[in-house]
Amino acid sequence: MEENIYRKDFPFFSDNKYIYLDNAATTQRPKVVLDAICDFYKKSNANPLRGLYDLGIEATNRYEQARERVAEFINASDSSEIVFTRNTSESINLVAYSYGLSNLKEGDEVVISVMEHHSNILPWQFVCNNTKAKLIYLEPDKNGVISRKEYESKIGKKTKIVSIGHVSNVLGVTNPVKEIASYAHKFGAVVVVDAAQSAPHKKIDVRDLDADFLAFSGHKLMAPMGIGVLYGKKSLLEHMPPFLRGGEMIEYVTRDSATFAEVPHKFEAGTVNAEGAVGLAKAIDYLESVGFDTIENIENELTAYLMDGIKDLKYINTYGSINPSEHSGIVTFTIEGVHPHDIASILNEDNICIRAGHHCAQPLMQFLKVGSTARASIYFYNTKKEIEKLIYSLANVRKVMGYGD
Amino acid sequence: MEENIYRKDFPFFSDNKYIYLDNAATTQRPKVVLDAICDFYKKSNANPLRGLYDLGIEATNRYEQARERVAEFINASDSSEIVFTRNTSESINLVAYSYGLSNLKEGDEVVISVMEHHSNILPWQFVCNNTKAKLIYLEPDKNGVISRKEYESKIGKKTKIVSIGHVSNVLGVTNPVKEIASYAHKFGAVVVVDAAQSAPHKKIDVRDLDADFLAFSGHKLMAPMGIGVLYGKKSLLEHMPPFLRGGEMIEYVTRDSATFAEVPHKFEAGTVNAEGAVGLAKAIDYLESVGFDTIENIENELTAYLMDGIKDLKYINTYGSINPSEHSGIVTFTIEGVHPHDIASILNEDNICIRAGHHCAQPLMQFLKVGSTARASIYFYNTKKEIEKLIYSLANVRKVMGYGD
Amino acid sequence: MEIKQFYREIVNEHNLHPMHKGRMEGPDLVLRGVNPSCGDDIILQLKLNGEIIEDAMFIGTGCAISQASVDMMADQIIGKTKEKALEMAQVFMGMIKGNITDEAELEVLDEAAALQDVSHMPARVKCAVLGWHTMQEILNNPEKSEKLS
Amino acid sequence: MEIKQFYREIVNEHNLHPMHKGRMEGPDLVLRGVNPSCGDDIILQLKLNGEIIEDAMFIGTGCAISQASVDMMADQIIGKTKEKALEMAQVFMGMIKGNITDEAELEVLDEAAALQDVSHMPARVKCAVLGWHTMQEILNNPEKSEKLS
Ligand SMILES: Cc1ncc(COP(=O)(O)O)c(C=O)c1O
Ligand SMILES: Cc1ncc(COP(=O)(O)O)c(C=O)c1O
Repeated sequence: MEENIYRKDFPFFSDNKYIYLDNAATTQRPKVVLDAICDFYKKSNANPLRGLYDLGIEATNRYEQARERVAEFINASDSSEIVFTRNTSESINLVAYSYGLSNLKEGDEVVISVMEHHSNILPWQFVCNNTKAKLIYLEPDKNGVISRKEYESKIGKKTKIVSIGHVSNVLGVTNPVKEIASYAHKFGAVVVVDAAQSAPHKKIDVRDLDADFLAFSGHKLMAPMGIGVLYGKKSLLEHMPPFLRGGEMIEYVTRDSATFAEVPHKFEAGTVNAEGAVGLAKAIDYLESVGFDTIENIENELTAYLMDGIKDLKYINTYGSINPSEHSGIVTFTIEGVHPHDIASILNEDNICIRAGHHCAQPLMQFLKVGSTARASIYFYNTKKEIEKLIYSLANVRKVMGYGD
Repeated sequence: MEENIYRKDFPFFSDNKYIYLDNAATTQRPKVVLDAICDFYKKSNANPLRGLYDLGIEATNRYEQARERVAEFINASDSSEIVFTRNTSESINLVAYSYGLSNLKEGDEVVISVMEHHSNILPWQFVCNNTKAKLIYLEPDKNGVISRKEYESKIGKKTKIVSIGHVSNVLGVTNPVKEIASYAHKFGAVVVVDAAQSAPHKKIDVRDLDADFLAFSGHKLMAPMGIGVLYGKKSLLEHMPPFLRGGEMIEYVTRDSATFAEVPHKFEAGTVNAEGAVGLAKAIDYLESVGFDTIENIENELTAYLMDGIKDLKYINTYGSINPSEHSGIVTFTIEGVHPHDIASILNEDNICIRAGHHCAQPLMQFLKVGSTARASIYFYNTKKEIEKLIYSLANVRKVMGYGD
Repeated sequence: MEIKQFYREIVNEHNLHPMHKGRMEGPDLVLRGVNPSCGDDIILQLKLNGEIIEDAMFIGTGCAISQASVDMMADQIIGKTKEKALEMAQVFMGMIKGNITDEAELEVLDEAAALQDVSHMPARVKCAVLGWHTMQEILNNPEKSEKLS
Repeated sequence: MEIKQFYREIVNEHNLHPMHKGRMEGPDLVLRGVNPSCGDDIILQLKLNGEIIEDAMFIGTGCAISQASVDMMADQIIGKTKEKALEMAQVFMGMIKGNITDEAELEVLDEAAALQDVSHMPARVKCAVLGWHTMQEILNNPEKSEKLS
């Protein structure tokens, strides 16, 4: 592989020493996104959706155009199906509070999987506790695959909500969300897709998936922090009560009651994060200019290189598929006799940034019977040289820790 | 007054034609804040509170230092009393959902005022609807003042929560929140202060006010959009259930249950907005370098100039105090025979940005018996020349609308 | 046209001296139309004779653009068939949203075409279309007709 | 000291060959200490003779730094009074947080002072102090003592 041609687009890489391999946690931002932020504040800054003056209209337009850009990105039918939130976690909480609390009752079931991120577990624990619905877990097989038999045995007449991660942030595996959605819809359940780890890596088509709700975070695909997305089918959003209340999400307010604005504004209380939306739209432009094909190619090549490079180190165990192209750039591993935190500290001395811990997926850790794991997560701006250094450092960890090999 | 020495700090003013007088809606951002955003992404960008590597620690430190800066800014005892949110609206919703829903019951009373922003009305309507508590309104006198007699007659043994705006975004009046808090505390009520319009203009001291909760928005004091603050007394925050759930706000998660992190992290679900926090800390630095004395002086001088300049136009009615220094830079007015939206459109042609409408305060509009009003809101970077132009334009509005004068 | 000029030459006349403002005796169709965000609030009243709109009046309050627009509309639809009025509404909406700019096409609007400038004032689009939108609603859904109170 | 060197020269010995790891017969005080974010999880067991800590042992799992630190701690507190052990804990915490750097002051820690480098590894502070923190807890609140299961 040649020198990576995308790195120069990122100020982050221009003068620091880090080998950044924690891309599943958050990504770096290209200059075009930082420029878009500054440009917004310099030229179009006013409170969107409020001012009647030209500057206010301009702010509103840039904000609403960002919404259209997002709709196009995930192939939503209409931009009113895009609600801006802070992040994936808030998006899922919104569905849990607004749809979940008002549609679940004792005897109903919510189905999630053991490999969910806490952000797709805790909101459902909360809703189930409050409504006395039952929380059911799909279990993957030892390769991390949720089989057809598994989901067909757990989804049924009592199922009201299925909420499932598109790509696992630990195993990197892609779940069969389209098939699960189609099966769940037979029973009238609504399907929530946690796309936090898929949106940065592969084309999302909400209509093809037939997702009822879908959530992702801007910061995981090079957009600013503080902006996230909730897609929801219009017919569902329209019948849901608001979640946060205040500001311009209303029609009329009297002392005792209020009527609410149309979707999506009904769900966006208070001053919106126009900077974040504008930055997200620009990040999507940038991402699509690179192209998902290129992204997947680079990631798969680097992932293969990494998995191949550590294959001979018998004391390293990796999780998930043995096929590198089924990892979305995520390689989670443990080293026998070495705690993942010690791995991270040792790699840190070589300026390599990897994640160690439970990755906000404690039930999956319990399922895998490990306390914690280490994780290297690759994005298209990483290079073969960086992976080489990672392999080299990993090959030395046990020696540093006092083992013979 | 000399040329304003602060304008050069703002890229916004460098090459546009606008006279921006909608500062109560959102403010412009100084270059130092934009630089802080870019600097964060260039040098310290990782997911805070997660990575063990140096870059992750650096991101965490910058985020937590921002929290300390905010604590100092409002004189909180401890930085753990500062929860980062998106904006004032979310801060108040957090209190309503987490404290309100779990502490109110039928027969209890929540006291707010008629001049509240929707963001400090709708969450309480919601909580009261859900708990069957009663929502009680304090009424100002015709000058916009909530008298001691008024609040002493409405706050009492049944009062569990008093939520009150520090400065009204329509009248500009400062409410006696310290006195109200002291009275409400006699009955054991908790006091929530909506400081969205005060924090940009005057020193806030949560301990002096003895506020139990206090909320404000970064974007109204020159920080990025997408970051807000909820201050809460530690003893209260600690006993409240979480609001949004997911990510690093936990201690342990099993399939059926979870235990939560300490405050403030318990209330910050998912990836935090470190950019916003860092930008907010820098905005506070900048704001304090200007100084509240200077800010109040400039605002009062310009407000006086404006009120004086329109005094002779008998068809213009202003609202709130007749004393310009009791306006926090906000001048709300109507012109007889001209709808506020037409005023805004006409001023827009002169590149003057003012707000027209209900200002997210419909109950106050009903109280004032107006459908909507126009509002010019001043910040310290405005100039006498700008106000002059505003006065000139206002003096022409009725002529444009076909009236003789 | 500049905005001030637009007020002076087009809006003011209808706003200050509306020809069709007032309460109608025995209207056939009545509908309230509201723009929550601006506070424009009108009640449109129509008298029908078969397919023909025999008279149109409005009451209510709002900004000058909303008031002038509904007054101009009333002026134009009186004597037209319901079908023609709906066709005009289509053209008017298209004009205000900037989708129809062809003068020949706009001719059907007659004087109401003078509001074309609103297409450059995005914040005021809702004001300009309120009357036309209310008319569409009530002609298409006569069962929604209200009582004048 | 560099981190790798720090592991090699200080941590590994105690991590790979702990001297005080194991289940104690008839302990007087037992407390579990946990760092949720890392998964460090130890059970500290103390045997007392009046004011004197006669023996200290631990079981559990965790990262090398947490394991080495608690092993070093046990080594240092055996034979000391409870008061002395608490004083040492104070000094240790101060050292790790970077507040105490004076060598003379650190002398009381003896070999445990070798963990000073952790003060430059902010992510690992919790690991290093887990054992000492657990000891403080149980000496200050003996009523919290648990049963060894
Ligand atoms: C008094 C007051 N409270 C609350 C808010 C809501 O702030 P935000 O829109 O940032 O949530 C505002 C501003 O819009 C305000 O002026
Ligand atoms: C699969 C998955 N879901 C949800 C989240 C939560 O995203 P955020 O922290 O942006 O809310 C993450 C990332 O942390 C994730 O990997």
